[in-house]
Amino acid sequence: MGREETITLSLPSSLAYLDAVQGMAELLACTAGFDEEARLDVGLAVREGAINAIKHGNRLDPAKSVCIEFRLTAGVLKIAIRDEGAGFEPQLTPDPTTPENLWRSSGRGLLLIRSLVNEVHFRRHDPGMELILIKSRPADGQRDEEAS
Amino acid sequence: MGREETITLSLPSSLAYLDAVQGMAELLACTAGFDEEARLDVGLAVREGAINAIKHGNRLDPAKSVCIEFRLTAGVLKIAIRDEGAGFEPQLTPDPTTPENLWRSSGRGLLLIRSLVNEVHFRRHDPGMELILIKSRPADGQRDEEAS
Amino acid sequence: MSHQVDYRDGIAVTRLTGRITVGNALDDVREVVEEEIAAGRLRVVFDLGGVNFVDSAGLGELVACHRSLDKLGGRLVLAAPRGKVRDLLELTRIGELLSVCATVDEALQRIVED
Amino acid sequence: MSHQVDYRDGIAVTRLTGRITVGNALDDVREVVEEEIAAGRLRVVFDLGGVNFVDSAGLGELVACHRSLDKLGGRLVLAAPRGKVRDLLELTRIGELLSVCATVDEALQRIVED
Ligand SMILES: Nc1ncnc2c1ncn2[C@@H]1O[C@H](COP(=O)(O)OP(=O)(O)O)[C@@H](O)[C@H]1O
Ligand SMILES: Nc1ncnc2c1ncn2[C@@H]1O[C@H](COP(=O)(O)OP(=O)(O)O)[C@@H](O)[C@H]1O
Repeated sequence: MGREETITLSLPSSLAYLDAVQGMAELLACTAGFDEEARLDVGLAVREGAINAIKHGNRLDPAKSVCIEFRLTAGVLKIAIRDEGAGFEPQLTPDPTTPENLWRSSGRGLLLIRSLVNEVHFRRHDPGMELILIKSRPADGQRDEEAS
Repeated sequence: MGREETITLSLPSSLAYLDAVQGMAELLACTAGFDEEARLDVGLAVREGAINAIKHGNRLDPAKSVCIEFRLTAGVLKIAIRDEGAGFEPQLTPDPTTPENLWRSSGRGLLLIRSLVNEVHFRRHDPGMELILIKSRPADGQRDEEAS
Repeated sequence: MSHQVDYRDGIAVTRLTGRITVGNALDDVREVVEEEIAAGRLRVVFDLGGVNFVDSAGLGELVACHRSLDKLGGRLVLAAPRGKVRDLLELTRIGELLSVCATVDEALQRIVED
Repeated sequence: MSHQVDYRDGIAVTRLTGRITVGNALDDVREVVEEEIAAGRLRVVFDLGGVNFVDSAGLGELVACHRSLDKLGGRLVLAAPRGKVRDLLELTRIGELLSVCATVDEALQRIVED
């Protein structure tokens, strides 16, 4: 896998496909040579990104779709998750770990995502929000502890 | 799942993604409510279809892609596998079960596919071959024995 | 997800098994606590030893269960989380809101002491 | 896929485990037979008891192995295929080309008898 190869997945805005999306992410992380732990991390991060795209972005509108692009190069997996929603400002989302917010039953998705991959980028489109996740294999890139 | 919902997967022509493709097909068959055996059948059928599209259709040209469309409706999973190759005439492929052909190390993919799903259709495009697989849940549609 | 309730010293110890993720699993978890509340039992232990996966919605549901019990003067204690589940409880600091114990016995002791 | 060779009465019984599918697994299977041929042992039993999955390329490789041995006057016998693997050997009629036995013992008996 010298060149970059792109696998694209497009799905309707239904939470029914989450397990399939997560599984696909894990399988591609496996193809990219990631170890078991990194695979599960990628799977959960993509799951959380897809939940947000389906729920907050497309508001469960089945006519709107979510597009997930997996780009594989040696040692790095780049995943872009894009919805057709109004977008949001990530820095304005509340910190779920403050004493008041700890009692809330939601608001932890982005925290999980940030902890599971090496880099997270946000890009606003018109319309649509794009979340870009970058996961490197520890052996090839920086070590996990340094990155997070 | 009253309406038809379509999940689309597009990938470069590399056999490296076969396990991921097969896994995705199994996961979507699971989402569609198919039992364990039907799930594995769908996974293997899609795997074989993808191998053909990658190898015979796109001749492993990484610039060409394979597109797999999964359409889910209650009790039925329709899968279209499309390549960018020159296409072929399915009825002209040799029967792999004749005494002479039994000795050949290839030529069994279509036989497997036909035995694993309820219906197989072929459509020639310009360019590209499209293979359409239809798998019904025994409870909802005809029974497996009747269909094959 | 599946669950099984055992009573030990009048405290409901519910062993959760499988995945606690967005969807039906969350309703199941919720029902366990609602039944306990309906029966007037406000101290609940969730044995997470058989849970291999949670997502943010699953974590949120655990917090919601704790909130329901807390409002009525009750309490939820989590026991025996493994691997990633334990990591995520720490990452999200949910472990500072409700008690997380290494074993069910410890959880029972903790809930009785308070 | 992994494999392990045991010799019984001078016959190589190779236990294959995992998936025999397009890719490295096929090279592994091929090498087993090539090594036997290089060592002058032309009767081979593949114990498929641990194989949970084959695709058309895997089935083709089994035929290719049989062909290589047959050309030299040798023989491949398959033993203990399970579930879908057994079904596919039947569907493709590969079971009429090379012998398929329910157990390794039967396979050894069959290969000695011929
Ligand atoms: N794709 C998206 N489109 C619009 N808003 C989003 C999107 N993703 C996240 N958000 C916003 O960010 C907030 C925090 O998201 P998250 O941390 O995943 O927690 P939760 O989804 O549980 O609320 C969400 O409540 C939502 O307002
Ligand atoms: N997508 C495709 N494009 C072009 N030719 C194809 C395609 N799929 C199958 N074929 C042709 O049909 C033949 C039989 O296919 P198959 O039964 O799958 O066996 P195998 O792939 O092992 O040859 C192939 O050898 C090839 O010539």
